[in-house]
Amino acid sequence: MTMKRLTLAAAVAAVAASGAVSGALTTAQAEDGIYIPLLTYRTGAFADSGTPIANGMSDYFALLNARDGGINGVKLVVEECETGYKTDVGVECYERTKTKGAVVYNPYSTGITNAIIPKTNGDKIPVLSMGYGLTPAADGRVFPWVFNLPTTYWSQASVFVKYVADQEGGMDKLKGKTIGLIHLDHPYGKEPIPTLEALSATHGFDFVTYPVPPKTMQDQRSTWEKIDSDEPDWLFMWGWGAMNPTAMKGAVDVDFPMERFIGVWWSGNESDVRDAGEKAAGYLAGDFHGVGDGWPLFKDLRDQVVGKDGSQTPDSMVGETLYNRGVFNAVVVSEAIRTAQGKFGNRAITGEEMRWGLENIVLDNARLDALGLAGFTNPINVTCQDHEGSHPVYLKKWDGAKWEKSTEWIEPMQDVVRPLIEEEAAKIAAERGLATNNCSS
Amino acid sequence: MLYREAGQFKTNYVADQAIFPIRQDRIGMAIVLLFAWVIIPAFGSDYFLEIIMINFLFFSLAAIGLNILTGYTGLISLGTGGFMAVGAVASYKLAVIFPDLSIILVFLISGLIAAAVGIVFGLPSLRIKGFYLAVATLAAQFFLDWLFLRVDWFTNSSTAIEGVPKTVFGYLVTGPNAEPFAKYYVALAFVSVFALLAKNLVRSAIGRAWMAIRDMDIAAEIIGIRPLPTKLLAFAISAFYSGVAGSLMLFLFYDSAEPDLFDINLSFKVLFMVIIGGLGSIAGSFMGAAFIVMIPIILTNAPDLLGLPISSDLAKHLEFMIFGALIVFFLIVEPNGLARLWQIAKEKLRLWPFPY
Amino acid sequence: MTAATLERPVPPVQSEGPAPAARRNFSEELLKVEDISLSFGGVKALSNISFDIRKHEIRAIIGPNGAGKSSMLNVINGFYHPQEGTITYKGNARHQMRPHEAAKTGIARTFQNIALFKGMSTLDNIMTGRLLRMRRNFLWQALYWGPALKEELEHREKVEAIIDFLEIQAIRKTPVGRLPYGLQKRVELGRALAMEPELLLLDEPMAGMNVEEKEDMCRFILDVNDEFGTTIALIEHDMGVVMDISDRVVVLDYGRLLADGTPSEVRANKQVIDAYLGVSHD
Amino acid sequence: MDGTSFDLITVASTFIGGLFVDPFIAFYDRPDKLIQIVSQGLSAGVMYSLVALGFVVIFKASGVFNFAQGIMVVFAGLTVVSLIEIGVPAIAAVLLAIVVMGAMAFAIERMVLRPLVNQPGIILFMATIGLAFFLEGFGQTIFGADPKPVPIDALAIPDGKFKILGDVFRKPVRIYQLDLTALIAGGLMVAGIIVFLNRTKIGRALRAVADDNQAALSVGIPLPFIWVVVWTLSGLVAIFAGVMWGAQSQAGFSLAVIALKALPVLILGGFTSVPGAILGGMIIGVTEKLAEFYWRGVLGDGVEQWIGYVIALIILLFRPQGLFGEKIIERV
Repeated sequence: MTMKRLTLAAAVAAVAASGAVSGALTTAQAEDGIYIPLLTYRTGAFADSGTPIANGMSDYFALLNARDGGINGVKLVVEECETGYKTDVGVECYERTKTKGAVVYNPYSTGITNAIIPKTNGDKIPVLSMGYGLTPAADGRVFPWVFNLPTTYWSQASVFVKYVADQEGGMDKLKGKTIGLIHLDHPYGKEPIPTLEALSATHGFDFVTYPVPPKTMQDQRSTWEKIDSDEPDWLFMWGWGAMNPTAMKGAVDVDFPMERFIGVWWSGNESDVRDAGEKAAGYLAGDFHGVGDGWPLFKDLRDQVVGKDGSQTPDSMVGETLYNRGVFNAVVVSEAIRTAQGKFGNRAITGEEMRWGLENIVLDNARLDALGLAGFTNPINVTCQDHEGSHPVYLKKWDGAKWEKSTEWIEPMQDVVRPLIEEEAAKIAAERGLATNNCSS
Repeated sequence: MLYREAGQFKTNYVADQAIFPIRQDRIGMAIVLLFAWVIIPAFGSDYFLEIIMINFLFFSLAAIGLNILTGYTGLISLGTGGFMAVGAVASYKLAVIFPDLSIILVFLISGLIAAAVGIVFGLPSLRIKGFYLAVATLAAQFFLDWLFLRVDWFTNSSTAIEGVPKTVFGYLVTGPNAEPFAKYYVALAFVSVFALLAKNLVRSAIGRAWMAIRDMDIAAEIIGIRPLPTKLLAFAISAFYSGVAGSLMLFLFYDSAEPDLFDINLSFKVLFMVIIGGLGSIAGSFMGAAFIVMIPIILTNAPDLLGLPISSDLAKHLEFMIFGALIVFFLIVEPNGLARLWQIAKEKLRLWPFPY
Repeated sequence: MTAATLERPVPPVQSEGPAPAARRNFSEELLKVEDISLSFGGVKALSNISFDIRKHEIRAIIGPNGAGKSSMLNVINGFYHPQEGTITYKGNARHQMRPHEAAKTGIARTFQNIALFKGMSTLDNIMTGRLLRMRRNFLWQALYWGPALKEELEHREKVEAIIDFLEIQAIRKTPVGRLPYGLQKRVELGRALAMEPELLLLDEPMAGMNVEEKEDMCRFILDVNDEFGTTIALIEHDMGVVMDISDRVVVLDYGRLLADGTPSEVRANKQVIDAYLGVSHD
Repeated sequence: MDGTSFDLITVASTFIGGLFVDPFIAFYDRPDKLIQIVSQGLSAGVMYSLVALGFVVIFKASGVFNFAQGIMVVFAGLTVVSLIEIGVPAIAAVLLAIVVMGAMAFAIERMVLRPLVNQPGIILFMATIGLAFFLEGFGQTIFGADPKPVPIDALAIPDGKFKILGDVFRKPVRIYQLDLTALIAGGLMVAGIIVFLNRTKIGRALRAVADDNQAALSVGIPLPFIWVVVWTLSGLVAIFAGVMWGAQSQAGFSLAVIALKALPVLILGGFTSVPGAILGGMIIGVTEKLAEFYWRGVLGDGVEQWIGYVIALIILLFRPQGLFGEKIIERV
């Protein structure tokens, strides 16, 4: 009976605590500084991919605070909210942090991005889904609050097709070829399908999909048997988390030629291919930023952040693809803040001001050089219509131990991709009753 | 406050059959309703209304639905998430195909569609019992998961289904731009009405038939209860509740969701609510929902509030551990759930200040 | 016991005189089983059993443990399906029937091991006996209003009458799981009575009871039989009780019919005596 | 109108043909593929069987439907992998893992099972779900959330493949050494368990408990001891399953979900039958891979996610007690 009484007391206490929590949650504000919530996932099935990104982002912000005292003297207040790649948890994080003066969201999950996008119009906080999320959101006229710079899945898919055509000896040689797509069976993995379907119609290649259910992504035997049976000439991959290394194993199992296997930039981390090692040599992956630690910025990170209190980054992770992407993401955020401050004053900016900052971001070669990232990425130039900003993608090749740049920057087929984006954006606008900004002002 | 029923005599069966025969319970209920309908929307923050209360409300509805099936009829189901998905997808399709259809009707028809699906997946319950049935209901979960992911028609070929903006009496109640308190009122209205209906069902003939099947199916059949229709009705009503809960979840909470959200973990979540709250108790469904909705939020935020320097991933791991341990702890302390604890407390109060 | 008990006729238990078996005459057949054989995977539970139950009588089925008595009741109310034989009920040959269908035709029963609905109160348990007679569909019930409430109250009154009859007013709202054994048996009888059956099957209604409880139970059985004219078939081990209250007795042994007749006839039957004393038949 | 009905017939016949005719044409066209898929199904089946076996051992002896079995597989696998990672020799790592699983069994018996003794099955079932949550958090705290590659070299698991029948068919059939290892070692393990159950004193005691708790108590077998033994035993199976399963991709927490695939195996084979778990695993493994591969044209991808349940349900309709369960005679 004492136990029961105790439990009852505990239950009452829990109810009281919940009241206190909800009270505290809504009153807590970022006192002074720019509040940047990071929706991260260091847990769950996708932790393998989520951790380096989270480390890269928080390390760069920590560096700005430590080295420069923030941005233009305004401190950055960074708070991680663990989502575990789960959409409902992500939405909870969003709702909880938005009242604290969040200036931008980086959800790192297409599911969470999709769930947040409808809320942005009302909340007036921009979403920066860098190289992921809803591709049609690149149409800034329909999605003023969403930025998916520097490039999108659809652009990338067209780049892959261009590369394939190049290898086969010209666009006309695509006819009769088969391109397969092994993808996570999830909004993210399905993103490139419309583009590839459109291209398959215009260029006459066969397009076959091989969906991998997220829950059983570590068991891809059936999928690879299908690939082995269909014998596609080329295989693209849209994978994430543990799906990637498993797919590498599957490709090795069925002797799929690695040099005809191209992964999205989310399937191109070192941890994805390291297990397969030599056997995966020749595998290609797209990317939109540099790999490795050969830039001055990484020296700063090593000197001032990595290994210090508050950083969870092991030294070996610096320079890895996804770590670098996290850093790049943080660079874009901070540069947008800097841009916004240039117009609105050196203070803690608001979400609306951040939106302006993202739309007018200056990230050219000179600026990259100043940041210690010369040549790290293609210059970004966002406009009101085009929230993609840059577009080109390059391919890198796994040589068995490390990534090597394999191609120059390849321009996507803008003539195909952009109309698709606008068409789909218009369809969504009609379905959801969204206003369209004509970007004339 | 004294909790006594002495002196409250029932002079007819109508009074004795009332939903709350004891005066203090009626007063208590009135206070709860006052809070729910007036005080919370008046003073609650947007975060509280949107994240905590709306979540709590639609989960309560789902928990009531599952409680009808598992708590009252004794059929363990792990397919709740699937039925919620049916409700969500159906409401999205209805709202898109019939733009003029009232959102209230959209929710109700979605519930009916879920009920029909529930009947289909309830059919094995005639021959399969206990854990075999529980595992069989997983078939519903996995099949529906697959169906909505694979067949583009359900999602209009997009990757997510959306809560379409809709109005009630000219007031925007769904979609991303609706005010939180408007959404809250829609959820509250549904939950208030359907909780009452559920309570009525379980204290009527059909409720007794369900409990008879639960307590001893053979004896139930021998007193004339036809097992299959009775069980199927439980499946149908349970799925109806789950379906409505699913559409509320989409329209009032997510606004945009991939069908993948309604996965097996959702089924487990609702099952936890029912067990923790108390099998065979409508009030318990509410308590369980409150508990399961609040615990992760408290646990996620506790380190922050207490000023503990815990990294977010460790906090998440600890949350899992504490959540699991709490469930085991609750089951050990009171397998009949929070509702039973509440009842014990009331019984004590009735006797107070005497120990017996 | 209350004063009410004393006003009722004292049941003829433990009497030494001739059994009151021949006190009434029955001619109309209610149920007839012919050549019933039942086996489970090669094990014969019943073989070639034939007997009848006549309207308004109290018919006892006796026999040693494992004689097939409960199986016989299970056959009658459709729970087991015999491989051979016919059952004629109210003049019509009955085909394979599920228990709930049997219930619809007016057959109610109690169980050897109490089969109450443990999670429900006494009142609710007995109310379940009215389910077959409740006509409002679940939509009305969900409203709990108008016709549904009216119906609920009508049946509540019927059930309250049974509660009064069985003198269990005080435990009306107690969950049956908490009741002592004897009271549970009584509630179970109440549930069967609530069905207003034509044929009431009682499986060891007095097993495990003390003398006083047995007296009460006998009285209830006789009253039911007298007042409502319900036909009763009962299995009982207490020979005294059987001889006192039953009109005719069927004796089963190892799934075979050993004897059939009035209590006195059966008591005199050589085979019955052997069976009960365990004499070998060779 | 005629057009529509004609379309309907075409669609229906394509559909039915796709389900029941096309696969056989495909069998004939590419027999190598058929052999390949069946062998793949068998190897998947071995894995399902192993997880199901862990369930069965526990259910048989204690009536507990252990939902935490999946996470135990992950936990056990990660224990071995992590120990090897920090430099413990492979054999020692496996032995240590057995000790860990034993300690876990002991702790579970003390803290979960004993306080819940005599509770209805659903309560124990829920408790094991709670346990699964706890172990997931606990495991992630200890091992980290990242999946880890299984050091197959250290564990001396062969990783190559044989290509056979290359001269007969268009393409050779691949037989993976990993699968063969799993098959042989799994067979040995099952044999070991059967011998343990039938030939040893503890094993016989376990079976006595399975038949009747009370009876077992009366012959002086301490029930808590039995429970620790069965949970350790199922932990042992979990170590093996975790390592073998991890070797196919990586040892990580998402494997726990794949373990759910063992559930249709259970309803098919019966909750208490060891041979049922084995044969059920094979049946589900092979049919699901066949359906996934050959019904792709009509049903699309991902059929294997649910087809196992459908197979199990169909069989249950005819045999409600599962393939190997004993026929239940209901008594009142």
